[in-house]
Amino acid sequence: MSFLNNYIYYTGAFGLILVGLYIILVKHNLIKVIIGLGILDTGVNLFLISVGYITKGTAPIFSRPGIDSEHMVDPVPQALVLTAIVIGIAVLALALSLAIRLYQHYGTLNLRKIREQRW
Amino acid sequence: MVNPVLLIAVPLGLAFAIPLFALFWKAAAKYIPPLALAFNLVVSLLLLAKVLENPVIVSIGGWRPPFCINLVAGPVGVLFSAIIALVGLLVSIYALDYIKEGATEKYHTLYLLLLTGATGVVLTGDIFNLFVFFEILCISSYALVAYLRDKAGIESAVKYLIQGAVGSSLLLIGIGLLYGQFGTLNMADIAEKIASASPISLFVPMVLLITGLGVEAAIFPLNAWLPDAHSSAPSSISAILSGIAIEVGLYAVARVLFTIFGVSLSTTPSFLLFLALLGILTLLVGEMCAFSQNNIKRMLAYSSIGQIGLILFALAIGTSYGVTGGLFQLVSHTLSKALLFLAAGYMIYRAGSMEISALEGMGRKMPLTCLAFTIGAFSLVGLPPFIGFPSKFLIVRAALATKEAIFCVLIGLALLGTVIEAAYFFRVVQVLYFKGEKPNPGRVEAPVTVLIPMFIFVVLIVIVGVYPKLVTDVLNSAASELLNRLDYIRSVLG
Amino acid sequence: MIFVVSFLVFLMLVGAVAASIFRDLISTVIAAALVSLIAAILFYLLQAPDVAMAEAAIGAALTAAIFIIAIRRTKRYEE
Amino acid sequence: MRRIVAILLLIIVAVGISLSLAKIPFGSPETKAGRYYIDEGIKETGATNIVTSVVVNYRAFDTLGEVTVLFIAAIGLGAVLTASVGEETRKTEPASLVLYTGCRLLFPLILIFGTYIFIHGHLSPGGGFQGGAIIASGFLLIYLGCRERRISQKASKLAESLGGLVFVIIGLLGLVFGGYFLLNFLPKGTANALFSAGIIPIIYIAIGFKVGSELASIIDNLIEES
Repeated sequence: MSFLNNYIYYTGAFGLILVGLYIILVKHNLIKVIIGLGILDTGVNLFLISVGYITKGTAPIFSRPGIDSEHMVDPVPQALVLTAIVIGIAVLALALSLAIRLYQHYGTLNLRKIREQRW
Repeated sequence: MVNPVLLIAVPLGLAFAIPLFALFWKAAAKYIPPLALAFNLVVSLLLLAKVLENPVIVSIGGWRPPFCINLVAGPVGVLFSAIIALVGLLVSIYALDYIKEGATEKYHTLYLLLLTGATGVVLTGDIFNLFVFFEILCISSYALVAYLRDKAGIESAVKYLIQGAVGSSLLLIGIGLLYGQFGTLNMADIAEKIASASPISLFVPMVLLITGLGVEAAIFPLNAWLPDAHSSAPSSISAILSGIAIEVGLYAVARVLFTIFGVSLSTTPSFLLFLALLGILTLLVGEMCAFSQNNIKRMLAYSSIGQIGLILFALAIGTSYGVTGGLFQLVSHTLSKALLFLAAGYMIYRAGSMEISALEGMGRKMPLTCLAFTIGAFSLVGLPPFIGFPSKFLIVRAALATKEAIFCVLIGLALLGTVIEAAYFFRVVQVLYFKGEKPNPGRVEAPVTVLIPMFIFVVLIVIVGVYPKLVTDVLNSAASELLNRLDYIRSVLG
Repeated sequence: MIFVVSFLVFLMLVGAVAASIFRDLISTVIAAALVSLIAAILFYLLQAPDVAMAEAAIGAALTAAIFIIAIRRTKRYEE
Repeated sequence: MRRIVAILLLIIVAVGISLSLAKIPFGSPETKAGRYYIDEGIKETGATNIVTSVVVNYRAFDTLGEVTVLFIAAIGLGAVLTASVGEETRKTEPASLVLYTGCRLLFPLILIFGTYIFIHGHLSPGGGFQGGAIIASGFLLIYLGCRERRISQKASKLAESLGGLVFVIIGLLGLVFGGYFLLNFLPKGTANALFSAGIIPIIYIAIGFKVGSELASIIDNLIEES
């Protein structure tokens, strides 16, 4: 129970990171590898947000006057993750455009087959 | 008052404006990068005189340092930004004529942004900001490697992108672990607090950061992408990737190790020894692979790996001599390798092939370009009177000055690498001048915009080679900035 | 509350594993979008509404869309 | 073989990270910078959403880098995918009437919603990135539903460039007026009002336009049959 309380978010985040890395290392299809990169990114983001969480915290927004600021969660990781999400989609979009070109050149997205038939 | 933030803000603004200019005047795009980089060069040189006495610290947004992003323009940062602006300027002049096909406007925008990212990495004093600029550097180089859109270019860009993206995710995890422990992102602030943390909890973030940055710095097990990416990019981009991108990666590794984690000869000698071994391994692997190449650009790319190994080794000696030698070697590699890629680029363009054997008799067809290539090769091997000689000499002296048997053995191996390097470079020079008997080949020299940058590189290589005193002052204070982390912390946090 | 979170995390990990197993890339993308969507809910539960919005709009919706566009221009099944 | 090596590597990563996680207890982090922003944020920046004040004011330099990354991705994608001469284009079927009308009805509403999100970024959750992404999803709908319609490349380029330029120029104005790049030099106003927080709403609006047009042009480039 206390394990769940303390580590459930970390478990989720590192589960995603490990699954993402596994997909990248093992799979041969380029689109799938790119999906793995996306999952890895999500895991890293979830980890960063969990680092900033405070037990029984509230969002760091003073939406009405007189909110208790003592229990606000750390805003810095949230700002970092906003940045990381946008960087993540930028990398994914570029990777997909490369995948489309690669398919036009080789007629396959299987990285192993591509490696065999180059030059 | 010259503000270091101009080094980043002005090129960034100009890069954003390129599509706007291109709406009115199509050719404007290619003149903006030289303009912006010339501006950067002037600002860096103005700053250089000032920072030799005191580092210039500016905060962004006007808040107190630990709570805002700040730029630290110390000797290291300004030295690097000057080199980036200088090499970038010369290569952008070269690209005026060299880049003809494809979406040239996009090429020039990406090129300028790549160099802005590199400048940001060397100037910033905040670890997450370093990550962001690192991403700018990496993502624009992925796109530029694929610029020619041929089979090889796309394939190597994909490889580069996947390895780079995994590296930056690891880097981000490392930053998250550091933030979780210390609650701050300012490098000086982290460095100050790190003394009180237990070594075990620091080891994992350190490994993650080094691995993440090491992908770009091409340290041995992480450099599978490099030969393909450097050889299939356009030659101007190969020059920048070999001459600037890996060096900036290596700078980031050095900054993280020396400043943040406080690795030094007195506290963690075994870790430095491990890095030195890694450096020598990188050197030998790179030089061996370069020796067996028939493709000239792949040969140059593998030789970059070897040089990076040598620089890493010199940095890992950990004495102020060693770090000075490493930085000197870094400068000399940047100048020589950029020159080599530029010269090789035009020879390939004329010969229509990247095979070394196809370059036979080029020495008579393009004498000036070949002369430039030869000077670059001799400098990289370390022959006097070129810049490679004093830098390699300094590294050898630093290794011998440690008076430790292991470093003497390692420097012997490094010299063995240099011999291999000499062998393959002399082979190419021999092919250029003494092979292929053709009675009247007809001289077709490269255009002037290509010759001017190469000429300036040659002049710099010779002048610094003859008077190394010109740069040693800057290099010495840069080395002491890297090694004296307490001064760094004090100057940032006040 | 903690059981709801645990269930969500479990579902998210199942989605990620499913993404690695499916041979049909469209299904893979949908599984990955599910991961992003649950991550957005978790962000909200972790008191990060800004990030939750960004993840839902960018991570789940737009990413899935560009993946599907790219798959349409290449090949749907993994070989 | 490859699988075994991969799993071994992953086990090493997992063990390493869980070792260092012991130092970062969940729920009670060390927050030096975060604490400062929560305590001083409203006074110093005038934005009630502290995340916004961190993103657009305390760490605005990161945000500048981040919009640059997206800009690079949009340009790089264009450079990689620009059709070379001689590539054929495929014809697409028009969408059904219901879909067509529905998309045209929804599109303005989505635009308004996105704009609302980024104008109120300093008061409530949301901001330039989220609003921009919502606007881009509106364009995605147009591409799917009304296939013959295209946003003009020129207009999207203009929005991209101007958005970025406004950001940099505001930063430089801060340098001119107060000696610091990206200084919040405009009056902060009263907290919780729409016109408050100085440069924050202006920058977020610029980011909103920039992100929206960049994501839309990424989708446009990807969807274009070449």
